[in-house]
Amino acid sequence: MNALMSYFGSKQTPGVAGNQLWALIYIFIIFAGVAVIVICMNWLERKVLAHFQVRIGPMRVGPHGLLQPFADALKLLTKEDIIPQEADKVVFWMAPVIGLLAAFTVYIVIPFGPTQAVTDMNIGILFMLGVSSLGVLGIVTAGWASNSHYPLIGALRSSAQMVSYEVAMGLAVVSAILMTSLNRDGTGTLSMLGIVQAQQQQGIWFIFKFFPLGLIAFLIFAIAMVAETNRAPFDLPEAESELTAGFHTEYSGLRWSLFMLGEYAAMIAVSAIAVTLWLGGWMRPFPNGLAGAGWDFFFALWPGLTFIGLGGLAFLGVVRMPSAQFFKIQRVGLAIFALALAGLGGLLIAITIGAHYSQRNIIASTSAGIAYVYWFLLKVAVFMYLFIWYRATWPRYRFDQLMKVGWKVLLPISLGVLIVTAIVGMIL
Amino acid sequence: MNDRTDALSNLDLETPEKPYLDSNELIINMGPQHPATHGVLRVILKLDGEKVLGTECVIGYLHRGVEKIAENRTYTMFNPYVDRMDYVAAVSNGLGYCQAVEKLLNVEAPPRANYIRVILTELNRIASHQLWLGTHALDIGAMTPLFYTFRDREEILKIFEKYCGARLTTHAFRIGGCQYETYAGFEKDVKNFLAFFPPKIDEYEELLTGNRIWIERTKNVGVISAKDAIAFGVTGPVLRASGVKWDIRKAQPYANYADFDFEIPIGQNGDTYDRYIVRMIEMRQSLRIIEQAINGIPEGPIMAKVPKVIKPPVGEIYHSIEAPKGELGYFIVSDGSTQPYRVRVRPPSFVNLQALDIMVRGMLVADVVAVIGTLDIVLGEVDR
Amino acid sequence: MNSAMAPGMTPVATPFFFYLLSGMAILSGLLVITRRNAVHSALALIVTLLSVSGLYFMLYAPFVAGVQIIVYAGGIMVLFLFVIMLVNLERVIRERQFNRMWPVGLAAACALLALFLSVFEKGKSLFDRASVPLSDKFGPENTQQVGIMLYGNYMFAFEIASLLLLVAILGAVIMTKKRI
Amino acid sequence: MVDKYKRQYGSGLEALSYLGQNYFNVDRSLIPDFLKLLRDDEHFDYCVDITAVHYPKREKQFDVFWILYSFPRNERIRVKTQIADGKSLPSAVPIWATANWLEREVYDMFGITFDGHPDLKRILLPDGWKGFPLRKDYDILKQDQEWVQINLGIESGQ
Repeated sequence: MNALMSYFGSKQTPGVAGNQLWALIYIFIIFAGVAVIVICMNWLERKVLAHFQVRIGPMRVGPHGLLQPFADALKLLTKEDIIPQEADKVVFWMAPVIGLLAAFTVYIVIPFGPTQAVTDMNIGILFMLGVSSLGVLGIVTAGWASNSHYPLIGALRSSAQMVSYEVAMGLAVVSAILMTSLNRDGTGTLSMLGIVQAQQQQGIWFIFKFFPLGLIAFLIFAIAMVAETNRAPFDLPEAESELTAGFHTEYSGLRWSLFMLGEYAAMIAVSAIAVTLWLGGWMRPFPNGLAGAGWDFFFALWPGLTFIGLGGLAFLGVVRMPSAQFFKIQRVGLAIFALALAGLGGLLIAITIGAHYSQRNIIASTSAGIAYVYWFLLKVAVFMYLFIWYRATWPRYRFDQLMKVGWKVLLPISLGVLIVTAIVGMIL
Repeated sequence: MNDRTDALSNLDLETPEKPYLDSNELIINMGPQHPATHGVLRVILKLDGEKVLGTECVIGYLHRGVEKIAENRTYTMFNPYVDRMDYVAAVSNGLGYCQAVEKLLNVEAPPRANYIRVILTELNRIASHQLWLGTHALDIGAMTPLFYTFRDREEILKIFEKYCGARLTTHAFRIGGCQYETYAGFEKDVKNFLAFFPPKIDEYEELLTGNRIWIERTKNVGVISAKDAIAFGVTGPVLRASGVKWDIRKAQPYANYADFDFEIPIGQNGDTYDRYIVRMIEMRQSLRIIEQAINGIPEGPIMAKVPKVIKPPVGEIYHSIEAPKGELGYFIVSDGSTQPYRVRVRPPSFVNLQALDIMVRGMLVADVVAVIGTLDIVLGEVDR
Repeated sequence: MNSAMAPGMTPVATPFFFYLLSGMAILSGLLVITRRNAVHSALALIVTLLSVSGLYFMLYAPFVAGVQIIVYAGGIMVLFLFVIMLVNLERVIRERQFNRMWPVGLAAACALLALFLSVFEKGKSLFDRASVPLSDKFGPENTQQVGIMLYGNYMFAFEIASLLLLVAILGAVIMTKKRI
Repeated sequence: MVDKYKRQYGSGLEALSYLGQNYFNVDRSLIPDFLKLLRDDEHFDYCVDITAVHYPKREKQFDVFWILYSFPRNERIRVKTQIADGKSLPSAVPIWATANWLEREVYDMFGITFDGHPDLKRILLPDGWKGFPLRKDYDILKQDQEWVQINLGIESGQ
């Protein structure tokens, strides 16, 4: 109980503070949360993509197809598990697990807030890059273990692609890390928390630092991260029209869904890196420009208002649904969903208002934590939307063009940005 | 089935000088079930890493013996079968067959019938190009154009459905003219489509024409020179993209194409991008033809005087039209009976597909997909 | 800014994790040399490298641990796998696993072990065996210390090494690419 | 043009016309040379189609057709020759690359072999198939039952 309560008001992440109970709670929350977000992403991607393409997307399972991802998950879990006869069984079994482990392990250093992370590491960003680079092992072994040509080509493509883009990605990250050292005592940090705090101290998101240097580095990272996660237009390892399904051609059911889970978890993870490094992490917009208790309160209201807004949207869906008897169950379901969303929003607002007027530690830190996590996730959500947008708009690169972009365009630019950032940093 | 090993043993393609690392050539089987082969085409690729050293097409999975069926049916009974060859351009197939038999009988379709034929055939050309565009873009990785083109293709299919009751295998024409008079509102529907469609082409072009990735994926991909194109008998937009200004509608006009004013787009490089541009312009030119035809459509009969039982005199005839995919020819031999002695179909897809090998040698796997898409093959027609 | 050695941090079950990680490293190291399938060996090697990286973490050397993961496990091993997948494995599997030279190899391994042991015995007096964390001797931040060491004391050696690597890269490019 | 060739080849060549379409009926012995001449001297550079017709009652059972087109002249022409069953024809692949598949199809459907063809094998039917379906003595319901049973694992394809 002591450990439980001592966290509130603590100035450190549970891992650093040695609060193992809360560290475990966070690990659990993150695991469950990422799984839920991935499921929601699934629905959202299908829906958004459908509307890009003059379709309406899933509509049958639940109101507006809201239960579709759950139906999908159920289907995947109950599907026959096929292992090809000629496959290397052990490696075939291990491959999705490797990918998933790599994708989930990085979450322990992602700072959703100043104390809302499992732990903080001295080498946080290095650790993230390192562990996420292990994800390629899952793909490579999956392609090899399937013992089939399409997966093998997919695996070869993906290993070459991910190793290549890691270089440009790493250099872009280094230029952001360089910016953290532009403080009074001149020491930078690799810690994820430290990077956000550096932006806080310098009073600027790194994307705007030394304009346009920060922006260029950010854009390089934003391109490389799409390539790293094998998403369109860099989805060559699983290019449907060329390699049927690339490295996971031979996978089905649960194992296949593990790959999908890993892919989406990796997407969220790289977006989180981008948000942390360039977009001020958990900070709300204009923490310095619009400072003061009033503004704080205004921005603290946002999470609750967002959920109430979502509830309102869902309620609009109820109103617009045809009045036939057939839709009755759907209407009731959607109305309950709308109420739940609005209720959640109301709860959040209540906590915010409570924190504004009450001095109790637990409420204040909960409210602050909600705001941090909200802003962080909102920024990540923008990237998620971009991922879908790219997919709807662009054709796929060819392999040699992909390599050309990686080595001949992104790498020199990122090196140049790094050098110029260093010089500018030294002069100022 | 041992025809896989047979096919591989015949694949004697020269190997480039030995690389430093002794890595094997990869032989992969694209199809017959594969998302990008537009049906049941099987391409055996011999690869060095991602580079294509050679290809071998295995076709015939959809072979139904159309030419044999023709010998056992009367001229009239065979007419609906031709719709099943190039099933995305059924109207063109029907036109070619009907005109070939009319030539053999030495009858002319009346002018009104010719106008209806031209309108429907050109609409079908647009529909066929739309389907090509959607699937081709999907092969290259752009998902969205597929849905746009299918949405707009629907408008054409609606007109077909209203005219003859079928959407895909239309069987719109009969030997000697057309079976059906235009329905009430046909003119309005076609005119609506003429107004509706040009902005949609702009929409497709907005997504693709200037798109950097699209240009990189299609420029200098699957190049075929005019000389090679002629040697390989390639026809249609593929030939025109190589710079040969040849279109049967202009060169040897059939129906009443000679009455209309339209242009033949040609390309310069003979690459995938040029073929894309040529087809896009062709859609606009088809609209021009339809506009002239719908405004000039005369009154009158729609059926020439054709005997109830069609018994052409002994002889042989070759007639070809410009189908959306190229030269579609019918070679009919008559022995004076009610059944054709021999019907030979000269399918454009079949002949164009043959050029796949020289177009993709030395390119990458992804280009094979792009080139198959750009050849615009329909397996129903390749295999017949 | 917090570091991994912040005062509040208390290591949990250190001996357990030490034996777990070193056991894993040794076991998978054995697998590396006994597996017939080269891909299995490579995967076992990755486990070894990751276990060693875990040991580095326990030694409060997070930077080395991170670099171990990113360079060896994430980079080099992927390239290893890349190459292994391309060569013909069937022939390798049919070949004998150990050739006639294995007694010599064993002898060499034993000699190396003896060398290590003797260095360890002789050098005991050089190292302080008190249980202070290694990093406390150099300062609070291991990563910063590595940076200062590399770019301060060993600047020249570092630059020589990087030049050597550059030459190696150029050589590799020229050897493999016939036409640049 | 016609006169010139008539003089050159004499009775081996007949120039005919039906319904406005011109064709040559040439002797089997003239075949590769005459086609080559047509391409080189008369610019019939596009081989539209190669096909055959089967007349089981005749002594020379097959009519083989080459349908040619000339871009500069904008003219179509047919070359026709007769050969007996079991006899072969020289391949036109060296003259027009497109002849490759077209000749394979003729071989596949009629069993006419072409000498010098780089890869003469079945194209539409499976490799092991017996019989040539477009011959008149091949019934429309006939199938290679043995092939169907072995490769498809069913009693009959009908």
